[in-house]
Amino acid sequence: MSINSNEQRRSPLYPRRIFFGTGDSGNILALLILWFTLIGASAINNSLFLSKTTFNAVVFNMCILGVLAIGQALIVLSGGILDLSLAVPLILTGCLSVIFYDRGWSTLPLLIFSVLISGIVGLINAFFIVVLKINPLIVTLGTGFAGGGLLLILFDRAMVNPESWIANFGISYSLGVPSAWWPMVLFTIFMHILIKYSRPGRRVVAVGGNPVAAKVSGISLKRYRFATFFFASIIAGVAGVIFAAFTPEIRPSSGTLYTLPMIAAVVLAGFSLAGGSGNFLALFISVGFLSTVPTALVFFGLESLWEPFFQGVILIVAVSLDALRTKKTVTKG
Amino acid sequence: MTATLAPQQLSKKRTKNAGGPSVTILAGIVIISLVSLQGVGFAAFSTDNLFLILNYLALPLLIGMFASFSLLAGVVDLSIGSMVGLSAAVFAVLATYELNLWLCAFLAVLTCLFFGCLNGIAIVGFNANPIAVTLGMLVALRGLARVVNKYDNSATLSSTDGTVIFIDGLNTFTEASFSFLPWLFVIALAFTLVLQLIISKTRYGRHIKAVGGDLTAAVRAGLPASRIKFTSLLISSGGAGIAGVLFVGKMGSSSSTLGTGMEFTVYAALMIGGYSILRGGVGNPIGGFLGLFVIAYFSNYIDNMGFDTRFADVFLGTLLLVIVYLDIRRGGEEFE
Amino acid sequence: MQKKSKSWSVIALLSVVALVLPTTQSIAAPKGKFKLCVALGGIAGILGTLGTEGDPVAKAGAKKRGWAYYEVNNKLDAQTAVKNADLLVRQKCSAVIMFNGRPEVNPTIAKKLAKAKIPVITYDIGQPGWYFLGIDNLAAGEAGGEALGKLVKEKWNCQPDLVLQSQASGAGIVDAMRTGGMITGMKKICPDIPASKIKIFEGNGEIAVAQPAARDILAANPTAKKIAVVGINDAGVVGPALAARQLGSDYDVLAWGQDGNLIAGDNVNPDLKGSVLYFLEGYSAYAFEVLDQIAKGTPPKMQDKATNPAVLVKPCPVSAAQAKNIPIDKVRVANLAKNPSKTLYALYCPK
Amino acid sequence: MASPNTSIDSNENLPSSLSRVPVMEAINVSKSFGAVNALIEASTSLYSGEVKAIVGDNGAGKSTFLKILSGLIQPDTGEMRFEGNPVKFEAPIQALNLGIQTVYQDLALIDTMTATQNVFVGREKLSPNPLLRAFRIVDDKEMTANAMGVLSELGIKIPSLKETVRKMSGGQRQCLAIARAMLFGHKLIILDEPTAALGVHESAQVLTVINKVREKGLAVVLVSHNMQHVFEISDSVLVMRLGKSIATKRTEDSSTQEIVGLITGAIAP
Repeated sequence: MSINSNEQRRSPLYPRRIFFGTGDSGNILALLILWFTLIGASAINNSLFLSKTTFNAVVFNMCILGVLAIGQALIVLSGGILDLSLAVPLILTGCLSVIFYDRGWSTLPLLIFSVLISGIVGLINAFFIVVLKINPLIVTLGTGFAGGGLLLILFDRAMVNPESWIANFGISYSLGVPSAWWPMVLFTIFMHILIKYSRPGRRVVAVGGNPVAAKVSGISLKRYRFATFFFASIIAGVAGVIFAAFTPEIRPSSGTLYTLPMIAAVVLAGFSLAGGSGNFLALFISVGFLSTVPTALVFFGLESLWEPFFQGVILIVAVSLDALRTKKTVTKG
Repeated sequence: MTATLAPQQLSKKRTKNAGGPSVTILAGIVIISLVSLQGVGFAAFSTDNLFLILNYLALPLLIGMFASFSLLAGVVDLSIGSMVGLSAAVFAVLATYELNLWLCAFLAVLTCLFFGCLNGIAIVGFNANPIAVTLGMLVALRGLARVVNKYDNSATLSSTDGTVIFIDGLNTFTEASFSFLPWLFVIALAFTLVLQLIISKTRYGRHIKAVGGDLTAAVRAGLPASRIKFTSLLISSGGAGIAGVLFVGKMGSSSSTLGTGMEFTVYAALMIGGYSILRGGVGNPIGGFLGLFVIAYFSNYIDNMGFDTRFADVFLGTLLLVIVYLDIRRGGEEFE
Repeated sequence: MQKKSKSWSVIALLSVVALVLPTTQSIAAPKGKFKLCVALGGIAGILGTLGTEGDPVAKAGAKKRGWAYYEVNNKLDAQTAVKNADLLVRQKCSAVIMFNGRPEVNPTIAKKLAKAKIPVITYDIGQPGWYFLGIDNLAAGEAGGEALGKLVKEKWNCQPDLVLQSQASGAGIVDAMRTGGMITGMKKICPDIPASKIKIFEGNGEIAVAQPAARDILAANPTAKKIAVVGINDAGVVGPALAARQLGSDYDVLAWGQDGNLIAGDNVNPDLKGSVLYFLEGYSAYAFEVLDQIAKGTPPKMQDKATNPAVLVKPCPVSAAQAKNIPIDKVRVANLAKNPSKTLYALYCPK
Repeated sequence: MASPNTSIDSNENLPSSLSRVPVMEAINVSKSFGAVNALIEASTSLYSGEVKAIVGDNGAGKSTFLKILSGLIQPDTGEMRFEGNPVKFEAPIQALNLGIQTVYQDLALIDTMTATQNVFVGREKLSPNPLLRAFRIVDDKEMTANAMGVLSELGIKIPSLKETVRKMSGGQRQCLAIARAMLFGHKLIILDEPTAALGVHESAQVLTVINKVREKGLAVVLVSHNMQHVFEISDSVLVMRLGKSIATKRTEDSSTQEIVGLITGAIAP
């Protein structure tokens, strides 16, 4: 107990459990209410909103953002603060998969190699963090800058063959929903089970929640830092394959488009930026909600220009309301 | 019960340089000077070149110094870049309606203060996480700036994302210089020195450092922590507002890209200079100035060499890591 | 007061450096040598290769003439463009080729360069007092619009369900002329397309932005299946075309782009029916017409509008079938170097 | 300097032979949080020059009582008296102003600030120069001298007053916190677990300092789990159990067994 309070006090990022204190379920419920309110309002405004096309449009919106957010959430959960460089593995894998395809690689080695090579970005990050002991936020800011520049130099033009399976993956459907949605769904389920029920998963939470206690109880912080940053990059790499499938002309500068939305999704989902708390099911709903906003705006007849404004406002309101609620319960108890 | 000692066990190496990483940065400046000397020649130290460096250091310095209040108080304000853009947009659009310019500037800064106030209410009033709130504000205001820019009344370029409003008086002011010293820079530097005095020598400075350094301890010592945090957020947003107006003077327009990514570059420089965006109470304005200077100096070297600009980001990212690492070697703060 | 003394010693040191080091030396090239300076546009794609990689044509031309050469990059950012203007002045450029996708700061840049008496050639974006070199964006837009209009007439009898107008408002007047021009051109062929069927949205000239935005618009208009797409560039129209493909195979898409970035070479999107090429990468070949006269000391008379240009580049509308014979911009530049007497238009535009 | 024992001539149960008024008195104070009754009609009196230890099991209400004494929270019912006059603390600052200082378990030192800055945080001395004073410029020299004074008075050794306190050992930090309390609390000093988390040597250091504080004639109240320390330093012991103050014993008249028995309920009060 005292360890915890002391930790909280030392960091300005006071860990706050989002919605109703302890329960993840309460958090998920609140997010669901938020999401359904938006859907309901849009449907009342225009009944066409409840169509299969809208559903698919929202699902497509979720595909890349969702996978990236899972990678980011893993970093946040493990106490790595934030990974501002995830755009680098995203683009790297996207470009590599195109290049490997053009060289005639078959699907499996192509996927494995292009994604694994992206993992190097995470290892570099972890090296700076663990060995040189630089704060992750500074490290990933630096590698993000440097990596972005390198990508521009390495890949000025990566064009996806419209006949390729990559391009086809971007427009195909499996089991009635866009195929590109499944990576996100599978990752969500996998991470949820991993974090909730597996020993490595619980240790990730322990490392994030209280590195001191974790270290004292014999968990190797270094190993977990390497692992989480590596896997976050790998996950971003998978998002990169989807990115290539969606974007026949991969432009290195496009990678940064997702940086802020993915952090917003993670924060909205209730992941504490101080590490150690968060739920991947909530993240799924949070991504879904944020992906519904732009579609709903169009139905309300607003220019897409307004989209960032609403996304920002929603984030502020959600975080504030939650904090207010937490504060009240704290003062009571 | 061993908890109180634990954080100390974690970081065995202690801070040796309480004054911030000034020496590390100075070493960096010397290295860049030598590299410039080798690449650009003595012209790298010409008044012409110094003017270039300082002219584009002035406003980021001003923004950084105002924002350093919130960093010190432990409530990082990520929305400053967007506020610069919004203030410029509001100012320029109002100016196209031929309102009094002082009034326009006042309203632009007031707009920023209003959103700074919202930041404050969410962070201080509701106790929400500063990074989350100001990140939301960053996204929201970036969008709002673009929307505002759409309402401009100028007929010259109907479909520009930005608003064109060339104001001679303001432009003359922002471009004025004394020999090779741009006035704006002189003002910003003077402000930095005053700030150094405030932070290190006045009661308010002590209090803001205390609140950022350890909130609980500051509250127990009877400091009005909420008020201090709230004001620091107002100060950082007000500073961004002022800078936005000055940017319009400098550029003759507001542009939807203005301020994009500025929060990251300014905070990266301030972090080089010894501030932390994760915990308050550390860093001092002189260090921040040096951090900003070293970045500006380095970009200038790249500019002068006519390097492929794609390399610039690679160099800058590496520079950030190298300087922070060197500082850690000298006893700067380690992660875990 | 160890801390204090350290800070103050730093200040002292800096002031000494500031006082001792500055000399009146300038960073300019040796006197008497003509110095050509190029301000590149910025991000690749939206502004072609001139975006990031440098301008090999200008560089080679300058080298051939024995001129000094200096290059900066505006990064499609207003603040950077203004900063570069200062840099160009301090570099004592003899002439500047300006490619700035943020026209809102052009008046400021013009003021700075005029004060230093540096002549400027501007690409595609007009500014009073600068030699205009490039295409007439409006004419290029209209040419593309007419070509698309013909397809729409042929295929849908001038009755598309939806016309998506993919803007990149950041490019300012260029965007207004190109995308607006395309609508105008299309209406020349199909005058009866109602305004309600034209949906304008922000695509930023980028697939990753235009695609989701278009997807949402298509979702909001679920009955629209015959989709015509116009936009500021190829990427801006390929994004919406893909969005329609994603939402279902029952969509029929006719997309016509601008700038020809994605129509040349392999891997062309099947929905991209054509584009308008300007051969931006070869602009500098034309620029030397003006530059040579400036270097001789007999600058040509000021022609600073698209309607009264110093050099007018003809837009080259190309259908997807015709584009099969056109290589990508890098190859084109290499071939231009081999045929210095010709222009890219002459080399590649189908007759 | 008077021996610490000579001043102990008062007892809770007997009127003081010197008829001294207690510095602070709590009479039948109660506090509940929701359904939890943290404190039920607890009472105590604190006299200057005396160290009173509060002991009890976890959840006995020690912390709540301490917080009420220091003005951090307000009791629901009951009366608080300061030097005989009833007081009601709305905020901790009122208690501070009366000369009541609290040293919290987690020390309440600010890691990023120097020892002097920590001692004077929230009470910085302004420069005597009226111009500098107008700009709220602080007088570091004077503050360092003051801090040095109180530290040497209490026999505390600290490497440097100008270094950040982050490097200091737990004992040094605790001593510094007590010194700060001493500098501003001229009436009563409240210590929450002052020797927890400290080694044998450091504990001894802290106890010496507490002794010095008592010699200065201040009232000291401390919560501790360590019976050895309680018996080493305190003049009287207040035993709490289940939110009630069940007994007050003179330390010299009591024994560890008795106190432990009272705490656990094995011995009826």
